[in-house]
Amino acid sequence: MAWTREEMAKRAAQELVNGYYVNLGIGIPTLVANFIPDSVDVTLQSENGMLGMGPFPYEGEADPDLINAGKQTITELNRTSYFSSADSFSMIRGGHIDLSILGAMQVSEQGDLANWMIPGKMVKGMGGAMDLVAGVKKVVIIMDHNARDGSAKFLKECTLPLTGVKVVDMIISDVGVFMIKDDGAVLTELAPGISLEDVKERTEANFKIEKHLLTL
Amino acid sequence: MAWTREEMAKRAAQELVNGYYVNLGIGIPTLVANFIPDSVDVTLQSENGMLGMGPFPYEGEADPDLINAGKQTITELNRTSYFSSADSFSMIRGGHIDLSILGAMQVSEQGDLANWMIPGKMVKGMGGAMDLVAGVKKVVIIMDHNARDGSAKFLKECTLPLTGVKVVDMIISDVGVFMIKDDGAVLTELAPGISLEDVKERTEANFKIEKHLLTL
Amino acid sequence: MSKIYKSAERALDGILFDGMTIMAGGFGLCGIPENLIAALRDSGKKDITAISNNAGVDDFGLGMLLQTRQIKKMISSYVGENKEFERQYLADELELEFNPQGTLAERIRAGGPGIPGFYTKTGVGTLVAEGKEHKEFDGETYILETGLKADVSLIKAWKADKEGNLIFKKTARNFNPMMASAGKVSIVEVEELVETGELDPDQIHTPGIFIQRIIVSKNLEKRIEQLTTRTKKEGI
Amino acid sequence: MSKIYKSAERALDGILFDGMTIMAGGFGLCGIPENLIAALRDSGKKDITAISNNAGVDDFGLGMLLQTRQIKKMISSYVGENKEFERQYLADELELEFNPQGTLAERIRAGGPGIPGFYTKTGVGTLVAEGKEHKEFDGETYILETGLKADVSLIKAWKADKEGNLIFKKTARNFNPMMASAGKVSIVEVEELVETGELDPDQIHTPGIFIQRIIVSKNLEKRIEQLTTRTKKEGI
Repeated sequence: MAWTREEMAKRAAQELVNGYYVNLGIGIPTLVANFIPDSVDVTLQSENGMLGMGPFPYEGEADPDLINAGKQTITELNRTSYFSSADSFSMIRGGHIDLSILGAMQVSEQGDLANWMIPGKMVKGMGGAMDLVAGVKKVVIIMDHNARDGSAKFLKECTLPLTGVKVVDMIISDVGVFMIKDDGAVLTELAPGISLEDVKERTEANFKIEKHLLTL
Repeated sequence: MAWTREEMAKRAAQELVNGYYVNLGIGIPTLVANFIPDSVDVTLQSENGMLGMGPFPYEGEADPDLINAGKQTITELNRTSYFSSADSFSMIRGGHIDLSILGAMQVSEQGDLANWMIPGKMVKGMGGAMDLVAGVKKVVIIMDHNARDGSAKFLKECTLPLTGVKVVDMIISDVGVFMIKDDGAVLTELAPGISLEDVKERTEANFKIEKHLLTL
Repeated sequence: MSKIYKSAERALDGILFDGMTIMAGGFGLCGIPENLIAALRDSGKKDITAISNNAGVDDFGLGMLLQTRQIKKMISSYVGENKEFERQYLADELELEFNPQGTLAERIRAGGPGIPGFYTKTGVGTLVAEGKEHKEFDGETYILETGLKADVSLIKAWKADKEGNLIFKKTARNFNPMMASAGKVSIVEVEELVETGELDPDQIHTPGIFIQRIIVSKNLEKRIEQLTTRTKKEGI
Repeated sequence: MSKIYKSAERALDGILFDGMTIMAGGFGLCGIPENLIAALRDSGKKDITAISNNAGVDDFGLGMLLQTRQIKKMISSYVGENKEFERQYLADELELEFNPQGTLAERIRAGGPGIPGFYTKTGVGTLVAEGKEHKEFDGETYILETGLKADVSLIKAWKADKEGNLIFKKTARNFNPMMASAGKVSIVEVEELVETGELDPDQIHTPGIFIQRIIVSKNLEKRIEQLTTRTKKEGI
């Protein structure tokens, strides 16, 4: 019973700390906003120029001048401020954002990330992803552990063009959680019903296993 | 009868063109504001973060939060905007200011300017002068033609440390007006009562003489 | 010396040429200069290099200039929403330069103060870094990116006064302020033109010095790209 | 997680150390963090590198830290108003690095987005360019200047809300917004602290993300350096 997307998002929400400024990527990372514990007060940044992102508007109340980086209509909060794209990336590249949660096509055991381009296919562009991984203090990846064809996405080396080198701190996939540290990757959690053997089989990257998982 | 300071400022005011954005340096250049013709609408920029500088406040109405680059209390106008020092120098260095009028210790015949430092004396700093001469479209110098000891200030080469290289477009001194072009300096006006011989004697720089002055 | 023009067409008169570089504000379809883009299309000028975070959709925003084949090259960070774009690109009819969004924003911002180049760590070790100068500062590697300027910048603001002082609204601000500073000629279209003096001088986002021409928008569509809502029942 | 501190002294607690680099906002005596500078003086921390456009006057602003010999080095653009400064400098007791004002503003601005270096034409061919890398862009020569960061930035704003969103007033804005972004810890003193939500989100000069600690100023002197006025008779 691997984790569902919602369960991955819920696990990622545990990384949120009171007072954090957080940027959530498009796709599954967006779901994390639904699982922020009431006791944790975080401020969501949207790289198109907004700090303090609120929920979707009520029907009939959408404002075309108020969207998030996924181009979805949203709302503002009491604490909201608006600013230019340059100021937005001052926050992002300058290390002022505490946490970014992003999707991935591939991650390497050194923390390299590939999530923007498949050679030979139409490329839509990297948007703000390269800036986020270059500047944000902690980068958490949420991804399916394997591609649709079953191939590994957590690899010794990425084969796709990179978004950033040694930028990923943590991977939350449907099989469990990996921390990526200077001396390599460590499997720290298993999704319920997933065995160490399952993970080893489905992973190309080298990784250590945290002690308490060995005694399961 | 060389020009007085007020007369130099008045002559400099003739360089103002309708619609210009203008930065006036500290000292004599500040006087230029008093001679702007009614028919000419210019906007004065103050590099500490203001566009649309108004006159001095009435007695009792000075606001400590509203000063110019000379640290004098001033007022705002209808058109005024305030901004940061970085945005201010975006205007200045980015070529958005049409005209700057500055003082000088020395100017060379190539248009080099020295106006911030005398070796061996306490140096107060260049303030915004180096940025102004590097970025503003047209730089006009107002200065006494000679130093107090009678030595020339318009020279073949500056002997003092430079503020900028080939940056001066025009000099208005008490003896007349010089234009500095790519192929050298040209004397274009004489103050009343000043002869060509006077100017030659008091100037070290090489300069041509505009035709109509030769027939005086 | 009025900066105010009666129409987008007149505001573009005399400053357009084939092969020119333009910047157009907006993020997705939010905060785009709709009238000015339409007038640029109607001008028929071609071989344009267009600097804009996105490329509009097929029939709106810069997509309109793609349909008419007026754009030779796009400098953008993300172009996902445009099928005609994809077709022209895959057919080698369109040049495309992808910049990371923050790099693009900073390159445009650098145009204003005349900064020709700056170093950033964004993109180090990726395709973006290829062919660019690398330099170490304090033991970390950065790449050199260049500043961008435009022959004409097309800006969308909420309000302007007659001096060209601008105020933007919510996330429609995005790339507009930097592009206003980086244009040799910057033209703004606004929803509301007010008398000089009506805007609070502490609250002006773009001072009038950066704006050469002003028009009032007509028939703004303000199309929403992805309408996402919740029902009252759902609560927060 | 409140950012609000009861006094300047408490706001500086735990983040000061000998040999630290500080930035202090202000132009002349306009927009300076009076309370925070006084508290820094009272802390007794020494060998400070102070980045500020000016050095205050003898008994006010950063001049107070010069009197107590707490400053080892100043990075400024103009220091004309301070006799003790002059004395220490001429006696070789104080290091001084002059930057052109626009270069200083841009170096501090670069600190916010983590830009370690940028090119400018300001100062080319002058003493300022000595020892700096020169580079040509489009046939023109520029010099490399580096970004600046501070261990602690001392900021003065007009209003803050409890999130640290800031609004500055008139020309008291000056270097304050860039310094707020360039400080590892940025502390602001404000004339008025309002509830979150009272400030218009379109009109916030510095978003709260850049501000870690907030105090309300006490006994602001707001000294005027050069009082210049006209009499009603004079007209304009």
